Amino acid sequence: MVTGPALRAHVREAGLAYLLLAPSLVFLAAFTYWPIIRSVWFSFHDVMLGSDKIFFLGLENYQRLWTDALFWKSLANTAFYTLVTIPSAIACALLLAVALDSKLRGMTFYRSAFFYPVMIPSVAAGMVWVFLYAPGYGPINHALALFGLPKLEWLYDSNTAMIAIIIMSIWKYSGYFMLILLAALQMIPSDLHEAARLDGVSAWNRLIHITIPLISPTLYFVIIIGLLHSYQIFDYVYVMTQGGPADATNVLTFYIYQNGFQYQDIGYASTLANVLLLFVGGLITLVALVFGRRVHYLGR
Amino acid sequence: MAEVVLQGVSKSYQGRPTVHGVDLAVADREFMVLVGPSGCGKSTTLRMVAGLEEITAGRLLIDGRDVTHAEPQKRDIAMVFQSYALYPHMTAYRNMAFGLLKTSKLPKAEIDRRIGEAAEILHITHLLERKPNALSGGERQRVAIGRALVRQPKVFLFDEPLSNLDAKLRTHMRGELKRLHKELGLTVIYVTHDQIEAMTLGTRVAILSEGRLQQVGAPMDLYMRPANTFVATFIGSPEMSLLRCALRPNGAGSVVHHPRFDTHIPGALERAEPGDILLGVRPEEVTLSPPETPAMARGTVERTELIGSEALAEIRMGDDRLMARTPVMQAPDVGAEVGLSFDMARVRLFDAATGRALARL
Amino acid sequence: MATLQDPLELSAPATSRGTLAHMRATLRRNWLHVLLLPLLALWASPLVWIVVTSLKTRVEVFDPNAGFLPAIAQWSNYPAAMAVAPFGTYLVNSVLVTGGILICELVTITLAAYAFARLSFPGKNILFTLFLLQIMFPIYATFLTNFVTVRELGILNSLPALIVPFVASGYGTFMLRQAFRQVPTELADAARLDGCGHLGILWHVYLPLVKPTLVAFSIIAVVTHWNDYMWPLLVTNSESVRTLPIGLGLLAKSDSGADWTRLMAATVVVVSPLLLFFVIFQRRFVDSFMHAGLK
Amino acid sequence: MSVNSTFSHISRRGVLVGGAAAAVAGLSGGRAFASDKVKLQFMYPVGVSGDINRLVTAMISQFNAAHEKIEVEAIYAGSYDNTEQKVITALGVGDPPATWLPINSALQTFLGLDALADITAKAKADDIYQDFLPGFLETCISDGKLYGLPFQPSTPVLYLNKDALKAAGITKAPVTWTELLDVAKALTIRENGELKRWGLTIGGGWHDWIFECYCRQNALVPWTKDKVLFDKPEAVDALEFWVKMVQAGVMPPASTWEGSANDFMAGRTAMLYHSTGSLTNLRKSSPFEVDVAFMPKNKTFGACQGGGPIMIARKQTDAQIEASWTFARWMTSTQVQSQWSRDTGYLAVRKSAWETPEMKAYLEKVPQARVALEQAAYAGAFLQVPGYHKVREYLKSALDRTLAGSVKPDVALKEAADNSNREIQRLLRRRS
Repeated sequence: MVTGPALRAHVREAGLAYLLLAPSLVFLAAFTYWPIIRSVWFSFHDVMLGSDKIFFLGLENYQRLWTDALFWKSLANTAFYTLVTIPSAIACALLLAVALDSKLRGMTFYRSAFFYPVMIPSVAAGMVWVFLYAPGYGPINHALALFGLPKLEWLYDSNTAMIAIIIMSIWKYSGYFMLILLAALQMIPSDLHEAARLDGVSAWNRLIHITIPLISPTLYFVIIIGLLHSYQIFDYVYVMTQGGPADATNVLTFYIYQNGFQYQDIGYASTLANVLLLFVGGLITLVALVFGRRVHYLGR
Repeated sequence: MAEVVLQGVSKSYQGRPTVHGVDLAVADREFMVLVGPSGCGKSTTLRMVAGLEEITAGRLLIDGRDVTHAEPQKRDIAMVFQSYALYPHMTAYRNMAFGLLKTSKLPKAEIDRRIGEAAEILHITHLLERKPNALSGGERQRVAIGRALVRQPKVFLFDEPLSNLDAKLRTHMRGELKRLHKELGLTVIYVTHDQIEAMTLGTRVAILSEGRLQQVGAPMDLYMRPANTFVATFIGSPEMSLLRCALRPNGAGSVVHHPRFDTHIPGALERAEPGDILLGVRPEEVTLSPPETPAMARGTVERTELIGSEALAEIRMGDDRLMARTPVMQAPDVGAEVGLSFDMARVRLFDAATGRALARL
Repeated sequence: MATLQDPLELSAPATSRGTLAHMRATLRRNWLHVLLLPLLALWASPLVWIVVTSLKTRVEVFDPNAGFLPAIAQWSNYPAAMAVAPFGTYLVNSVLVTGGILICELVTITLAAYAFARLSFPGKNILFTLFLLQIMFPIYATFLTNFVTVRELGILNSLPALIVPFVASGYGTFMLRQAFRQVPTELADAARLDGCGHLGILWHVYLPLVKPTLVAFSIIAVVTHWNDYMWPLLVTNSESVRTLPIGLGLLAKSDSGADWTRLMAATVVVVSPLLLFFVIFQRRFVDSFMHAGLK
Repeated sequence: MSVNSTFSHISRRGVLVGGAAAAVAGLSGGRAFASDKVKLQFMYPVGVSGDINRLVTAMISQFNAAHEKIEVEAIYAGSYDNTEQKVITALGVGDPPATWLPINSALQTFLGLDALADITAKAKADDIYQDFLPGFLETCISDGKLYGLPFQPSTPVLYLNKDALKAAGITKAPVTWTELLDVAKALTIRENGELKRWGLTIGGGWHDWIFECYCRQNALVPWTKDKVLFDKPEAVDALEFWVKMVQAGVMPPASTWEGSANDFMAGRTAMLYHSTGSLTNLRKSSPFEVDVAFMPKNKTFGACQGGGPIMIARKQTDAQIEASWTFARWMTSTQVQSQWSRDTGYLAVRKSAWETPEMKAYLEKVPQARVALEQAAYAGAFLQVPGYHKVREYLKSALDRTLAGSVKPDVALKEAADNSNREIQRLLRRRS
């Protein structure tokens, strides 16, 4: 079937591919796979940060997960954060992108203004939002009062603390998603929109039936990178709430950090990291299965 | 001298064959058109010639040199793509110069000269500093052709280059291409799905279907003497009507029997034994007459259609339908009964089972 | 906050001469502004607050009776913030580390993404999943092992230690592969006929065409590594190899409540190279997004 | 061996002579060439102000200039947590710094890692046991052995918005829990049912630390070195008092450490439990006069310490330990402590430091600073149990959930105690 020169060409192509992958793989092996392998190994042991004594535990660390209420809570918090933040941030970004995909005056200014939060260090951003959320004198509550809405305790209340962090995440990351979506919007041939407009299709229906299907590959892409960016929540939790109040904002990444670095319990932290890996991996697979097959590739 | 020879060139993807042993010789300065419906393997064949696809089996010779497995840039060819494939980030000039810079060590002055010359021929001198997105479709087309021209390759390959243009521009560009071919003496292999384009452009046309070469020949040859029913119906618009008939030998000739008529064909046929055949009649080979005059057969006019100075009439004859071409003034009324006569010297006979043409000896 | 609303005047059509119809037309033309400006105020307010606070006295920050703006702009907060650490050295290091990471990443992800997007080879899917693992595994779970590795490499407490763990990027590879796949294959074919090998195609065709993605990735990579705190803190000891966020941490990680005025001044200092860069090049960034020209 | 007591006076010559003597004494076997400097690393956190970085750097250069055989490298390591993590990570690869400055609660953690040099003998040969304030020194003692020199202790104190007190007609800070509740009620302001100002806020994030103070005010030290006693009635009673304050609507059920300091400065709360380390910041940033008081007592006054000692690594050469000791000793000397305390707001660890003329002048000017010192007489170490980080999390979670009203105090504390003790047992088992 594949013989002679054709086979040689295949081999050459594969060889080139491995050559191109080699630089990445070397560094991934050293700084990602090796830690992951060690993490799997650690998860079967009692390993303590700072100590060279290691004891075999078998599956005990994994059994601990079952009875560790805080683990389940942090898993639920992580899921809640991810499932709320990503759709909201993307919806927000999409609306912004659609609004900014025009030749209106001052568009570049708007773009910068919506994009800049991406560049603020998480630490500083977290601190600022602690102030913005302050129940008494914080501007957010002032604004709520202005519209006659009830004031909230935000970060001080276990019911609203996570919401507060989610709102801040949307502020911080919509701009980034917006820029990517904007690039995709610019590639939609304008005649499609014009045709639909002539047919009397409303703006909303144009968005739903034309824009979104056409940029679906990019949307899909943004969902994936949104999933990956949801790791950033660690920074906010670390700065703003340290997981509190009453563990309402304790998410898996933070819990891993706590176990590994504060409690020195490397074995358990590794176990948690492995679980998180499976969790995110599963989520990405899910997204890939649900959306990946349905996306329309422009002109193909 | 530039001659391209395909010897049993085949292609399979993951074991599934898509092109079956194409044998084709393209002579120097010939304008060879590969035509066929979409998915027939014509583009794949062209891409194999270009070196963009591996040739799974067979040989490819350009100027007698075996280039079956040569890298594309070593084949001394240039190609114009359907979407033009102009580099969006380069000016028209850069687009044209890029290949020269990569493959040749030509001095800058020579490159300039070649591009200037090509631009003049193509009337794009004023566009050279523009980027593709500032060019219209026709202009992009010219730049794409210019990019091929400046390479001065042995063979030009065109992959449906006109299909993205509007009808008027397409006709114009067709003329341009013809002019270029003649003036510059190019050797061209040209892929299209449009038979009119094929007929007007090609010095010879190769028709492909389902990965097999059906027939190669000069356009009129194909038109007049299609090798099989596929070619017969593919070439010509409106297409040739095929009437199912029975063939009976009769003396020096044969009798073609149709439920509505019998007719005699003079001279010997490739096949003498009786059996089912298809009678191929082109619209212009049918003469319509008023019902009262004598005719070969009779039918009912189903539909008429004006096309400029002529009219087409669709006529029902029992279960068969056939198209006839008539002067506008003589176009029959719909529903009318008409008499039909065929130009029996020109009609073709096909084996009903294999679709192959029965040669008249 | 109210002062933020001022830009609304831009779109306010209200002149007494204007007829109702005229006003309506203006409104129709500018309704997007009407929609966007409040949103803009919302988005920009944290930045405004950062800048304003950086110019206040400590007392003014929380005094409910003090105005929104400082009575007298306290520019001295800036030198005072800069005095807590050698910010000059930190700045140079931040530029070196971030630049180093970015360059390395761009090289590795370009090569890898091309292989994933355009070459066929055995094990492609498995390898691609392996690349994604990097992003899915929490970074804090790698610190301990990587600390040991970096130490064994003998580069603890040096700039390379801040760079090496981030040389490969699954994230960037994923992003770029996606972009490469959107480049029409005919362009690559054309380049092959023009005499390009794989690397030539990559360099002359693919890279120029995915510039928007490269820019988007670069932004996020630069911001991420520019603001990295924990890893640099862990593997560096000397002032001479430390980066800006560690200086920021000096002001932020107070057990006694943040040192607001100086923290915000330092934040402005740390962020402004990025913001400045963005503002200056934003037209080009956005242009590169708009004229991607993949049609 | 003896260390010259002229160390405590920073006369340049004295220090030079002393330093040389120490270095020579420390270097056995005639390797005392001038170029043979003992190199030490000192990892420290920055707790109260970014300026600490500059201050420490200046102190270190001063020390290095005065000790030609020793070269200390000061390494800023982030917060207390970051510092501890950095040190422990380095310990894990067998390469710890010579000295570091953790929070005192980490004592058992480091002992568990067998990381600390026992400096009892050196201290006994010196004036440490005489001149250090015993409450502070106690935080570095385990099983009668000394493992560090207190350097920058702090305790929680009660901060008061003097203007608010005056406006409410209150002249004197509350002294007992009952008074505290009354004053808090008087200071709370609500308009149309909407809260304008809390009477009292307990700084979140470290409220477990303040809770231990409450336990101590109920005459309970809620831990021993191998177990916690959160479920004792005294502790439950303390938490019930907190719940009472929350239910009375005078105290928010939750806050954060940063946020509560902001709240105080912004007038959102009239009283605040926060660290003495925050004094300078609160005093300088508040648009009103700030007063400082003892934490009110119940059965007794009680407090416990935050802040940290300088610890010395065990796994190093005798010369290095000796040099480390010289360094720690210098950092806790009278003059240095007097200066450090005035610069940062931390409490000076030596009695003699409080008697220096500079300090006396300072106390004249900032009388609030004395309160913490006086309260320190009632202070003990904070939660020195193995795995204290996790224990703190259990306790904080219990406190949060109780104040949020989702669980009863005794149930929450019992659960926290059980979880904590299980964790401690796990670590102890591991150790043996």
